[in-house]
Amino acid sequence: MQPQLNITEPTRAAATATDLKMETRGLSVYYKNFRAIKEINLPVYENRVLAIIGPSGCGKSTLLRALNRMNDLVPGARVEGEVLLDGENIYAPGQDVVDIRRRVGMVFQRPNPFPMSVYDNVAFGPRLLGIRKKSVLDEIVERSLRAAALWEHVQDKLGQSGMALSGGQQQRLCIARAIAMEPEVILMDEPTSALDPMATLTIEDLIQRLKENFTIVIVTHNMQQAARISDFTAFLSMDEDRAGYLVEFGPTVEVFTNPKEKLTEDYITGRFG
Amino acid sequence: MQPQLNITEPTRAAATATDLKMETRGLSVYYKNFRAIKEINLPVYENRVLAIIGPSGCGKSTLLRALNRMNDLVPGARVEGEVLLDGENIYAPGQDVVDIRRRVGMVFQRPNPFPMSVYDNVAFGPRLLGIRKKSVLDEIVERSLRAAALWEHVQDKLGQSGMALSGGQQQRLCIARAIAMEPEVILMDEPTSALDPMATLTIEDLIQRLKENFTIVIVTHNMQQAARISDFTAFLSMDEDRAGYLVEFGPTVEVFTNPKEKLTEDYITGRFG
Amino acid sequence: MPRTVLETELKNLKSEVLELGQRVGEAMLNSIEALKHRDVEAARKIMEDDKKINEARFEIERATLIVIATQQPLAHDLRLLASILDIAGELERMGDYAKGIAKINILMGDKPLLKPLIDLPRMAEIATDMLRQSLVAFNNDDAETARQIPQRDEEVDALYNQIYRELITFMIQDPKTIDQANYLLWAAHNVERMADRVTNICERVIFTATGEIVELA
Amino acid sequence: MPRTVLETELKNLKSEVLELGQRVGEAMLNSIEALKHRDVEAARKIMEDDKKINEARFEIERATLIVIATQQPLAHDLRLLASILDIAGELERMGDYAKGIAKINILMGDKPLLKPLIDLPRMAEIATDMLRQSLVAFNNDDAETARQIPQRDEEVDALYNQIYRELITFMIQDPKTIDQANYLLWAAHNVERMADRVTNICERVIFTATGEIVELA
Amino acid sequence: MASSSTSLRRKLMRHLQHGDVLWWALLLLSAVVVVVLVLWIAWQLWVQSAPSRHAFGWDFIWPWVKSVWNPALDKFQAWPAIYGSLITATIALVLAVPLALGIAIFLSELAPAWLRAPLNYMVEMLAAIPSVVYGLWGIYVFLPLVVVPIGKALEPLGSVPGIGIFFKGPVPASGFTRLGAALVLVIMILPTIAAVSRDVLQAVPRSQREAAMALGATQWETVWKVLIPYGQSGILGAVILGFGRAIGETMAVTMVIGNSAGGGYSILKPGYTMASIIANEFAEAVSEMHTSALMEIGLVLFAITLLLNAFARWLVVNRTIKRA
Amino acid sequence: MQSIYEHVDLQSNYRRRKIVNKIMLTLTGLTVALAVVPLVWITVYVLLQGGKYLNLDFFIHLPAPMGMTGGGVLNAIEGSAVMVLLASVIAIPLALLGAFYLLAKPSTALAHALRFSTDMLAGTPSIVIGLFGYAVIVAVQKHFSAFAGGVVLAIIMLPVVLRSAEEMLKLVPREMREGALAMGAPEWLAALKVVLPAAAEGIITGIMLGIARAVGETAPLLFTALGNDNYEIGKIISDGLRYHQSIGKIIGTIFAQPADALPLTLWKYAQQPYQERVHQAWAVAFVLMLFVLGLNIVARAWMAHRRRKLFG
Ligand SMILES: Nc1ncnc2c1ncn2[C@@H]1O[C@H](COP(=O)(O)OP(=O)(O)OP(=O)(O)O)[C@@H](O)[C@H]1O
Ligand SMILES: Nc1ncnc2c1ncn2[C@@H]1O[C@H](COP(=O)(O)OP(=O)(O)OP(=O)(O)O)[C@@H](O)[C@H]1O
Ligand SMILES: [Mg+2]
Ligand SMILES: [Mg+2]
Ligand SMILES: O=P([O-])([O-])[O-]
Repeated sequence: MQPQLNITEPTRAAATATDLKMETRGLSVYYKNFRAIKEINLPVYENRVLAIIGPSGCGKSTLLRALNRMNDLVPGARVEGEVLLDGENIYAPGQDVVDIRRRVGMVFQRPNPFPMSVYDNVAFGPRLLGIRKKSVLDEIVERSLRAAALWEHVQDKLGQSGMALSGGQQQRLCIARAIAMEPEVILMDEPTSALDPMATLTIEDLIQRLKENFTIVIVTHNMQQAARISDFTAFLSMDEDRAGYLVEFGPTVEVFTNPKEKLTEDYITGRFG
Repeated sequence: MQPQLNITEPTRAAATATDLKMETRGLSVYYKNFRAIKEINLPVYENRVLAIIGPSGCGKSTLLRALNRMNDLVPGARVEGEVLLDGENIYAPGQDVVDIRRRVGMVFQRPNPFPMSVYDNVAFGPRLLGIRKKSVLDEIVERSLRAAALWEHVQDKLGQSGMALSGGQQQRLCIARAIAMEPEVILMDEPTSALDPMATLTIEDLIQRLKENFTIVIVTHNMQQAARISDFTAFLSMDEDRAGYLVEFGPTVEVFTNPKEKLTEDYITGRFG
Repeated sequence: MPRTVLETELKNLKSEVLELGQRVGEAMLNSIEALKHRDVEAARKIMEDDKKINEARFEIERATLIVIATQQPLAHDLRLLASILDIAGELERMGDYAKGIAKINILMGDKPLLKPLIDLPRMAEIATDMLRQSLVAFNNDDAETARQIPQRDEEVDALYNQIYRELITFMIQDPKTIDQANYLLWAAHNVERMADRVTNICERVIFTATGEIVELA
Repeated sequence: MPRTVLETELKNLKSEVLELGQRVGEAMLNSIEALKHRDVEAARKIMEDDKKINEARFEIERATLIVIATQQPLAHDLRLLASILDIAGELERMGDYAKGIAKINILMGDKPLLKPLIDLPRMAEIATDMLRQSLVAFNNDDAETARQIPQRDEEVDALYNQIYRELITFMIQDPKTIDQANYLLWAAHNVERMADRVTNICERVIFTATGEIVELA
Repeated sequence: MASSSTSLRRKLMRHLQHGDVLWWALLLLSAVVVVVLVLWIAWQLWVQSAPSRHAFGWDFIWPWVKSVWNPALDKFQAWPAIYGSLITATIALVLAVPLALGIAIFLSELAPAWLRAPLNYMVEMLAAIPSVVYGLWGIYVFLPLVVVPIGKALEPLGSVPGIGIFFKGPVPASGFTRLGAALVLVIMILPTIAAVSRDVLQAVPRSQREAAMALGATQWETVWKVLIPYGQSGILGAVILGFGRAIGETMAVTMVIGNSAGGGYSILKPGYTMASIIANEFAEAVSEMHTSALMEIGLVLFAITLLLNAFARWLVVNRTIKRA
Repeated sequence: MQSIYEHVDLQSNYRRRKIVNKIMLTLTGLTVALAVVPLVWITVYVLLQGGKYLNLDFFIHLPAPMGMTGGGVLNAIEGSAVMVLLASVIAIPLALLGAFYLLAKPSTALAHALRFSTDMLAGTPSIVIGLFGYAVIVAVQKHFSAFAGGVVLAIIMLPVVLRSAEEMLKLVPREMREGALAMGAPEWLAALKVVLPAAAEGIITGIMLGIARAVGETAPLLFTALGNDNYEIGKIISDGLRYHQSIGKIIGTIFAQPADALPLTLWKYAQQPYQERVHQAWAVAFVLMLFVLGLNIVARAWMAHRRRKLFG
């Protein structure tokens, strides 16, 4: 008899996941002639948190940035294979990269608020999209800041510089900024690694709340964090050519308590990496 | 009936600690007019690991640096009270600060090898002390590197720059450099916070081994780390004037499983900080 | 105050424990009820249901371990989680006692009872009520109450001794009853053990709340 | 390969478990030996020693929880620690059975035995050997062996049934023996329960090694 | 909300993205312009100096003892000017570097907080004072009050065999001498070297300082054995920068060096530097050959700049690679 | 473990080290004293001496004929202003765009060439830049001009502004630019709206330093702007208006004439045998120094202001 796996939230969520929001098919990314990741097939389920873990340099960031074509910005970077967003290949000719980046937002390792007021930070994206009406912008800003659990802290100082906030608040501002674009997926590359433990917990809380409305893909070095906040986990490693490949993918609780691959086990138990 | 506390190494060690290596008595440190820590009475037991924890800015580093008079370097810093090293007040007039720093070594947050060869890094201190003989230096270097669990990795590249090592190795080099002075106490200020999880584990291992020969005081932000590696824990917090004071001191397992103070409990469970 | 994830997990786990306790209490009362009415069908059902209790306990255990390993709880949180682990174990054992009584019911075949059961149901009621109380104390992190509960174990012990003497008397008077009397003795023993287990739960509650390890027995 | 601290802790914990198992096995054999020779002094000693077993179990439990909370183990390490928690609990319960037998010895007063004990010691030996084997399997992370061990439970059950029938016969033949026969029945029951508990340990060993949850009973 | 008129906005965004073509073109253009500018300067100097180069070849810069610089004869040999540049710059450097290092150490390590800010400010101000101001001050204050007495004190060295030729007196009463130029240069390059060295020392991570201190090093040992070695390439860079400044400095030197072609090797005599001879003669150059010769001096100065820069770059690259 | 230091005489060693320490630290202090003396001397002397000869005429009149008393340096003030303005207009955009290029493509061959060229420009003696200006403008146009002076000053400003701008832009976290791009902003918008404001205070400081440098330059103007005692913009404009010239034509005239500049005037006056002129040279020195000082103070104040606004 196999009891139901576990009663924690993430597993429950994993057990009921059905809709595929994104998917990579045979995805390889090259920097010039160096293949950073090879033939990755990875599903991203809707309204779930997917954690990507793996040793340094295995291509986690590369994979993540392939999901909203941020790699386009790197000279010499080249993509093979497909990345489907709602079934459509975002690398297909004729795809609008601006629109893709609107739909797949991104939050970075170090909080990077723009050097402008809190309000302008959040309104940056909507303004790009041509929204000029003050009332509409006001609404978007408030809604996004609320969603990022920051509204109470900043409602009285919307005009203040975004860089005057604390580290954790800055990161939430960046999340609010991403949310303001109404993305469908939010990519996060080690979003808490520059934060102190307390701020980290706040962001983790926030991520749990965000998945109600968004699909989240997060790269993290912190195994416990991945185990805490994600529903699914993908473990990447490097082959002899230092190309990253997908070793294991599965519901987080499975991967962390009973991984199928020896390599995964060694990595998550800290025996290699 | 109170069962013996615990079978893990640290507790056993705590239970048998007897010799006082250092002690602060009514120690306050001022920066100009700002009192950073106030009236701290803290024992440091010989051949034990003492962890200092507390919220950011509560004066952990200040306290640590008061133990080898590193605060002397800060303009405007002033010390009240006593710090006893083997019963003698290191702040007494006539005390030789250079000698105190030899006896109380220090390892910093970010690995800071000098930009010279591995050998010269370790030989730096002994040379200051006037040792010039190659054979003696050779012996010190080897012994120190062995003690820092680095000898096997670097014995073939002693001439190579210390900055060419990996982060964790650099930190161990810094530990070797400190050991070469044959200190009695080693102070460490968040020695792993700039390292990746793997390197962190290596350093933690090392600390466990070092306490056989040295007394160790370590500041850390990572509660689990303190719980893992220390025999005693001191928890500092700030009062209304932002002066740091000692909230609780005790054997680590006691402090982490059953703290006496509500404040300690809130802090270590992540409810405040 | 952050740590809402941990808080939520703890709340969930606590309510899972309460639910498990609820179920175990019911299993115990039902098994005695079934015995009272020699209802073998009901007994089978109880034995069947015990699997669910075991599963629930496994679930709690795994979830708890994962919370410990990932949320890095310390102090009160850690003590609470340790207690949850332990209490879930105790509850499962209590479930086993209920199952044991159901099994006795089945083993006794279709023989009618020697006499109507009165003391045994009374005992089970007290034990179950103690369990309920201890879980309330657990839920409220209430060491004071937890200290009181085990005192009621005396009532249970008294009833047990009474039953014991009565059944031995039966056996001596009529060796044909030895079989059944022995079975009933088992059943009473099981109920008595259950009350003992409640004491353990109370100890855990005190440990959680205060960090003290006391022996209440 | 770093993690030597975790490795050391795990090794320590494992050997603490083995030591506890050793002690429990001895307690069981001793309690039967004492019963066999109606040695009340020895029985008292065993009851006294059970406290140490309880303490050792508490120690293991606390140490394990701290390792889990601070070393952040996952996968095999976490399963192993979970199993240690559980096995320590099982061992403590086995210790209770030994203690129970010692208590019976004392309660039986100074009456001589109805008959020399033969099957009961045999049963205890088998159960203790099963325990030993299961702990070896635990130590070697050996799921294969763990799967075999519970099969020997049949021998134990057979012996128990034999003892049961024999004692019931005694009781029926001579109601004066009811008291003692009942006590001996308890003792046999305790040994049988011990063997059952070994099965649980084996299940844990399999879980640790493979991550599978199986029911061997 | 945002989805109502998405297609229109998409068009807008695409339009904005197309601004990038213009943007990249601008960036590329400006980069190219700067590079071409430097090449153009080199090319102009090369072309403009052609007559002189063809006429004199390497003789132009050869260290002839009896060099001729005679516009009337249209014969030009630049050695005296080159010598003047080298000797003034070298003396300036030898004197300025230890002083500058001392200042840098004091500013970054020793100065009490209240003194640090004003001293820093002063160093920065002085680096910014226009060189003509130094020249003016040099002529009317520094030469008579400082250089002349020092020169007089050095005159006796003129009879020491070997080094005597460098100290042949007598010192002119005006003080217009190579020594005067060198000493003014000391003051002028001092803030440059000191400021850069101070920045270099301050850029040494605090952790290096603390590491040394925690090992029981004294303050001086920390500076000497850790900070300066750590910043050595930066400090060497500062020295090179100072040397470049000294070689290329025009106005102040022109105003105090006396502008005369004679003087042999003595530092107590007036002379020329490469820069000062251009400043002094170019506007009045009559013949094409004269202009061309001055252009060739410009070319030499440019070549020296090129070498110094290449050296500095090599130094940086080499050090970074070694350290990594 | 046997101590290595057992047989080392630590005490006498400590004593020796402490003495060395004292001596060397004292020496450092002395160097500062030695250096500060002449530096203070210059400043104070120039300010005192120059202040003495300063008056209103100095700012509003053209120079009096040689040997006469009175007159001012209006021509030089206007010439400096015109040429520095032209230099800024040319150099600042070029420098900023170059810096952005370096930021965007830090390791292309062109980037390396650009960096090296910038260093070359910064290191090339200004007199050589003057030669270049003469060769490509004056010699071609066959007359000296404010235009030629402005261009050479631009070449001198260019590396100062470009290098400080590059440093400042590099300090802006990479994530900031990527953050904007990740939202679908085009490169130019990310650069101008996000990166540039983040680096603004440093860049503006760099620009001010560049201007200060250009204002004080003499050598390159010697044979480009040459000098012009009668340079008077007011007159050029009123003349232009009188003859109904177009604005373009007027501006052309302003730049086509030879012009004077403050340092140029100083250099000329300093060497003239007339006391009056030498006094005016001191006054010019005073003005130049004050300008440099003022610009530095403004630059610092500006930096502090921006920092407060941005970083709270
Ligand atoms: N722009 C680039 N040009 C060339 N190689 C690159 C580039 N970016 C990354 N790489 C290489 O690609 C590989 C994967 O890099 P990536 O940053 O994706 O790793 P990662 O898993 O995110 O590592 P980390 O955990 O250190 O962030 C590495 O070997 C890296 O050196
Ligand atoms: N050199 C200094 N001058 C003035 N105040 C200082 C100085 N160093 C530290 N402080 C102040 O003293 C207090 C304690 O600082 P300290 O660095 O000891 O804290 P900490 O506990 O180590 O913090 P963290 O966890 O951030 O390292 C803080 O309020 C800090 O601002
Ligand atoms: Mg990465
Ligand atoms: Mg600190
Ligand atoms: O489950 P028991 O320990 O009472 O046999």
